[in-house]
Amino acid sequence: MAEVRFGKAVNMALDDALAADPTVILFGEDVAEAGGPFGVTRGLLEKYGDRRVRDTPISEAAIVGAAVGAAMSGLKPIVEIMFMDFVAIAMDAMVNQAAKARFMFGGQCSVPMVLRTPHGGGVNAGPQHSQCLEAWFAHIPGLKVVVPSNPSDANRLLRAAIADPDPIVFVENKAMYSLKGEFDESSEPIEIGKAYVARAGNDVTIVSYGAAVNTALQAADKLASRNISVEVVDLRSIQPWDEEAVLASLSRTHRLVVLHEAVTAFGVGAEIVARMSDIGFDELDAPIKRVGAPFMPTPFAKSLESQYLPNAEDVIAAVEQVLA
Amino acid sequence: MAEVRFGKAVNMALDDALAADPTVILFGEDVAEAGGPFGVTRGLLEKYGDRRVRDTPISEAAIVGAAVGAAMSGLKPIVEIMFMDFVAIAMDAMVNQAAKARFMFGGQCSVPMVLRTPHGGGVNAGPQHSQCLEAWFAHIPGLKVVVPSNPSDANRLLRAAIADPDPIVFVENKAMYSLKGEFDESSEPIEIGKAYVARAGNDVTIVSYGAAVNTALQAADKLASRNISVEVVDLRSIQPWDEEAVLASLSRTHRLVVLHEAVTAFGVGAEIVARMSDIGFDELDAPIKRVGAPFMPTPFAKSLESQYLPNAEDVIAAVEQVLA
Amino acid sequence: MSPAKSDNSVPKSRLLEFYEQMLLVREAENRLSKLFADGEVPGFIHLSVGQEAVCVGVTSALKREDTLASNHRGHGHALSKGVELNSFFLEIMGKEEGICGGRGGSMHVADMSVGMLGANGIVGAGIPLAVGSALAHQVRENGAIAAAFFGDGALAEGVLHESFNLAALWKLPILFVCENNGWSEFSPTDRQFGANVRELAGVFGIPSDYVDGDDVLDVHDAASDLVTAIRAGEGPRVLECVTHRVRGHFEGDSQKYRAEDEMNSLSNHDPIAKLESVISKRRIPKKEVAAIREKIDAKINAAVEAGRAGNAPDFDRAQADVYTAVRGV
Amino acid sequence: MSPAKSDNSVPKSRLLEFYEQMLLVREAENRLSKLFADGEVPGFIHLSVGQEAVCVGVTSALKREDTLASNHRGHGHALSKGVELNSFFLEIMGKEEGICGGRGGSMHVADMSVGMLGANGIVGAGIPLAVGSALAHQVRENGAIAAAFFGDGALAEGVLHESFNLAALWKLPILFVCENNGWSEFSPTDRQFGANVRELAGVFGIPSDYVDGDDVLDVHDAASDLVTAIRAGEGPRVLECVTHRVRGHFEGDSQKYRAEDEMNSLSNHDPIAKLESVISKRRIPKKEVAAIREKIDAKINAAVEAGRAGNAPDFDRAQADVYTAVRGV
Ligand SMILES: Cc1ncc(C[n+]2csc(CCOP(=O)(O)OP(=O)(O)O)c2C)c(N)n1
Ligand SMILES: Cc1ncc(C[n+]2csc(CCOP(=O)(O)OP(=O)(O)O)c2C)c(N)n1
Ligand SMILES: [Mg+2]
Ligand SMILES: [Mg+2]
Repeated sequence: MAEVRFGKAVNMALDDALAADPTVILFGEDVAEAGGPFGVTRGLLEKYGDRRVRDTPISEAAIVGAAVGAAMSGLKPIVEIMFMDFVAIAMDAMVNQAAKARFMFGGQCSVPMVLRTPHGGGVNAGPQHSQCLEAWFAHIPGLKVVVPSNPSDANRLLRAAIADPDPIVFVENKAMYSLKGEFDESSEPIEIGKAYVARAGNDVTIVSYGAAVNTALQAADKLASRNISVEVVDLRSIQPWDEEAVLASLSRTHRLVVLHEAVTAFGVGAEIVARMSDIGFDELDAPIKRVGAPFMPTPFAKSLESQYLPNAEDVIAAVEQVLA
Repeated sequence: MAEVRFGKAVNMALDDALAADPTVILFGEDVAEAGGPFGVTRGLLEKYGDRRVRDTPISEAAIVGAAVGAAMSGLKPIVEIMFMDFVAIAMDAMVNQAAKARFMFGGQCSVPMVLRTPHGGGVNAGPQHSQCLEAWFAHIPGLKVVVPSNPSDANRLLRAAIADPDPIVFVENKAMYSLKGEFDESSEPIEIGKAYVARAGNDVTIVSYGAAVNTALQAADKLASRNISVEVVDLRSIQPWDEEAVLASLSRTHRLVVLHEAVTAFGVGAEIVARMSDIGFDELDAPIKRVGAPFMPTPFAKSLESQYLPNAEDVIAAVEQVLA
Repeated sequence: MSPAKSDNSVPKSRLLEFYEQMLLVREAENRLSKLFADGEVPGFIHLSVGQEAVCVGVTSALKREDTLASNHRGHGHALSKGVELNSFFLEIMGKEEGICGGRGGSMHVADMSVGMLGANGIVGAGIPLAVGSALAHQVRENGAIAAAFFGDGALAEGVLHESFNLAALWKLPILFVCENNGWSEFSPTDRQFGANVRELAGVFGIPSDYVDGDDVLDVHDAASDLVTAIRAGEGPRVLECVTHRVRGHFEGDSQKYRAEDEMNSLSNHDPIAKLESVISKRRIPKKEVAAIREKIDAKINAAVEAGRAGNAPDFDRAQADVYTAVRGV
Repeated sequence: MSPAKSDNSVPKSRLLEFYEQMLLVREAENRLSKLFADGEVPGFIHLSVGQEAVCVGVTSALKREDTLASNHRGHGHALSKGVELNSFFLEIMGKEEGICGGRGGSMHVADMSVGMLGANGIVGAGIPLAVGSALAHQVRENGAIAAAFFGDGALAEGVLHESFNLAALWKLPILFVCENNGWSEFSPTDRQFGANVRELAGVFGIPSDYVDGDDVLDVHDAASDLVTAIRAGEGPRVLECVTHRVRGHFEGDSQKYRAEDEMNSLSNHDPIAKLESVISKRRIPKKEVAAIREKIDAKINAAVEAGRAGNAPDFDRAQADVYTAVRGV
């Protein structure tokens, strides 16, 4: 098993999909000649040609709209939005068109497209280049939202996303692109909607997704040295999300912390808590705690951003609270 | 005290603001000559002239962006987006510009603007003209989100919203425009962020906002005949929202139902439940139940839409569950 | 404007075909108007009465496998692209047997089997969908083209401009059809858009044509010429059709904002009357025309009956279509 | 292009003023480049080295009360509009004393006191902000105008087109300045945008001008003429400035995608060298020029020192600025 960087793992999934299926095409700003702003699409133009791998103008609304139309007409487009903050310009195509087409046309068509986009802070990119907006999409019936936490999952989930008949928002944490992880090239795609127990434990469950899973694992490590046994559940996909798996873990540990990098208020964690405090009511020995970003835009300055981003210490504090 | 229609109450608040403050301006699609698609802005062009009351082209991104720029340059713009579904085209201006300007410019400026927009179903307008997307805005630090439930509140909250220095999304339920309610013209603006106990009760609390408050009141009426005493809390504003008031009610009734017209999953109710099941953990005698729209786009057909929209029976069923 | 071919060169069968198609759209909408007034059609409906020459003239230049993305005023686009009449009425009346299961209604009529990618409730949103569809045709090299229908009001939406640019850069096989009826809801479009679609297209290097949108023969000829160029791989084309919205923006709109003169002059522009006069000049027997009228009437009566007989849609079946039924990964 | 006024007609003091301002931008950015490489500036920074004649030429035609909305490459816009140098460095270095409290950094430098409405991280987003600001000037009748600075890449964003239309319809007092440096990140813009900004403006009836953006005197003259018309109430104007991006898209970009020829030719376009040759032709004593250089050097050294001496921003104070401090309703 080789070590592969997160960005490369994404690249390999794209490469495989383009190789396997002539209806897969890829486009976005600077994804072709330049190989992508983070190098993720490097080499694909050379391999698959400029019919299938295209640079686009800076026209987010039109390119995502075009992806929807192409998906309704026999292709499987993968479109990149360079920073998740910029989806603000392309919401109509995803929400009013892609998400609803199958339903509102009576099941006549599917919209097999993937919108790839990086979210998250940690690179001092400031308030307009760091947002985690996945909660917007999770609220929209018809969309699926996938957020991998490591290179292997990125590859295997992206392959599943491309194969999926429905429109998918595939969120990559930009601070992870250069992080390495184990990857077995022969591994299968991962079923979308199934969570994964990233670390087994007995005393408390931490549910998370994306890069924050690694923060949860760090916290679990530190807590282990204090004899606190933490189970970490990686949701992998937040729409649909695997409530059975979370409930199963909660039913063992009876204590739950939900962690994500996005702003806590009205974030993805709220839904998980709302659901677990309902179906898991009798299992809960303590209130569920949420750990996420505070209610402010992502600040630029290093000192501010590092206070802003949820870290292992914040998670440990939450675990202490639910164990108190 | 006179009876006034919801739409007229909004009109009167706009009229007052235009009369009182020369920096208030109003623009949007068909708001001037035609008096607005729902007649809400009727007469304002005639009274305040075409400098201050303007029809715009169908350019949602630019007109909301222009409202932000105008608000940064000494005006108090009120901009209308004809259906809330169309904000999908104007998210950048609200989220990346208006919401962040004060913070990211170090507190140098405020962005005193109001975006008025109608949400909600009940008129068979179908999947792209019925959505309740307020959860998107509530998740964004820097925005405030106000949703009145009756004509008097619409007037008094809108006056507060226009006077407020920060960007506000003011959501009107389109099915309510022609509904009448009591209105005292001498009433004061309502402080944004404070909830209101619309009906006092002892057995269970229903928290809601917007038109759904009336559904809650209907349910409460019916339950009263069964000797179940329901307290209805009208949030009035969902960002900020009055968690003290909700907690206070919960501490009396120990049972909570959260109701809104929006899709339940990842909706506003999730945050309320998440927060209450944390800070109200010891007060809860039963899991909190949420009532909202199911996870599907708003369907067109009458029969489908009426099953889709949460109604008093759904609320009663939830109340029965929390009392069981 | 391309020089109009002499009406005499058009075969009689073609004239009657156009006539029948326009009449179908007209009478279907007249009936919808009535059903709406009677409460048998819920929601909002936007009629294209007076604009029938555009949809018929353009779609008659397209093939079945060509795709079309429409807007809120899409009944004519749907019917002339080949959506079956009964399932069309069933849809707009909100029935399970409707082409979209009653979930979309008038603003969302679609039929993938005839390349109708949907009416659209979001002004301008169909345009990039058509661009994407054209991209699919180009990549798949299937010889098909896409068409985007939009109104003059949509010209102010930025996505139109983005779409023109993208289509031109990628030389996509797409026909942009602007139905310029002078109105955008309750406002004359010249108070909303200061440019002209053909000049705008010109800036992107997209050739265009301009026709009297009341004349189905002119529309058809112009569309055919543009389609030929598009199919030959020459890239996108724009067709501006000047036309007239007879009814209100939506049913129920009393149109008080339109001058009496304008309202009175509308009948001079009636595309069906225009074609009738061509037909009568060609001495086509009145009874052939009458037969067509009867046929259409009968079809529409039948469709209305079918619509009435349809069932209320099933909620669970609707919800099951939010996502595609799961397949293994 | 307006006929360039003879350089001799420009007073010496003006020449030296332009020189000083351009040098300020250049040297500030050169220093930022170094600070970035040394890890003293975090995040992304986009330098406008080579483009200084545009910001200086245009802002020198504006008044302090005029407003300006900028883009991601906004250092020059900020400094030449009058943002104080120390607080500029403090901001980009992420300090509490920065003009924006260290919360925005390079991509969000703003200073309301000089009408600088902010650099902007969203391509195209500053354009409607400037339109709104112009609307405010028009409604308030304060005699001020707004300016929007954007790159050639931004031409593909729909909101630009919407903004042109709105500004033209409402005859707003706004100057649209397109800094055409031929590149949009790592792609030549001619592969991204098939039109031309002046033709596009023309479609909306917006008069425009075109200048060599390396020549500060030309830029200033053209901008002044347009500003005069705008202030006279004639509505919007567009100024296209052809210029050259010397550095990478952002610092750290090795520009491997640019041809060697192009890279080699960049020095021929240097706006500062151009103005120096005018200055030397006018026989302005070398030591006056040297004095300016020294002055700028000293200012920048001082600003860097100030930046280093600044404090890490206070988290609670930052969070307190998400909303305006509460007032009674
Ligand atoms: C994005 C968006 N904005 C506004 C509307 C409301 N609206 C529906 S139709 C229309 C006018 C469209 O005019 P035009 O494109 O000329 O089409 P016509 O109605 O004349 O056929 C407007 C403003 C909408 N549906 N979508
Ligand atoms: C909406 C949006 N899309 C994409 C980007 C990424 N991006 C930043 S600058 C840029 C290129 C801009 O080119 P241009 O406008 O010519 O300005 P220049 O960098 O040449 O000064 C792109 C694509 C962005 N910041 N915002
Ligand atoms: Mg029109
Ligand atoms: Mg450029």
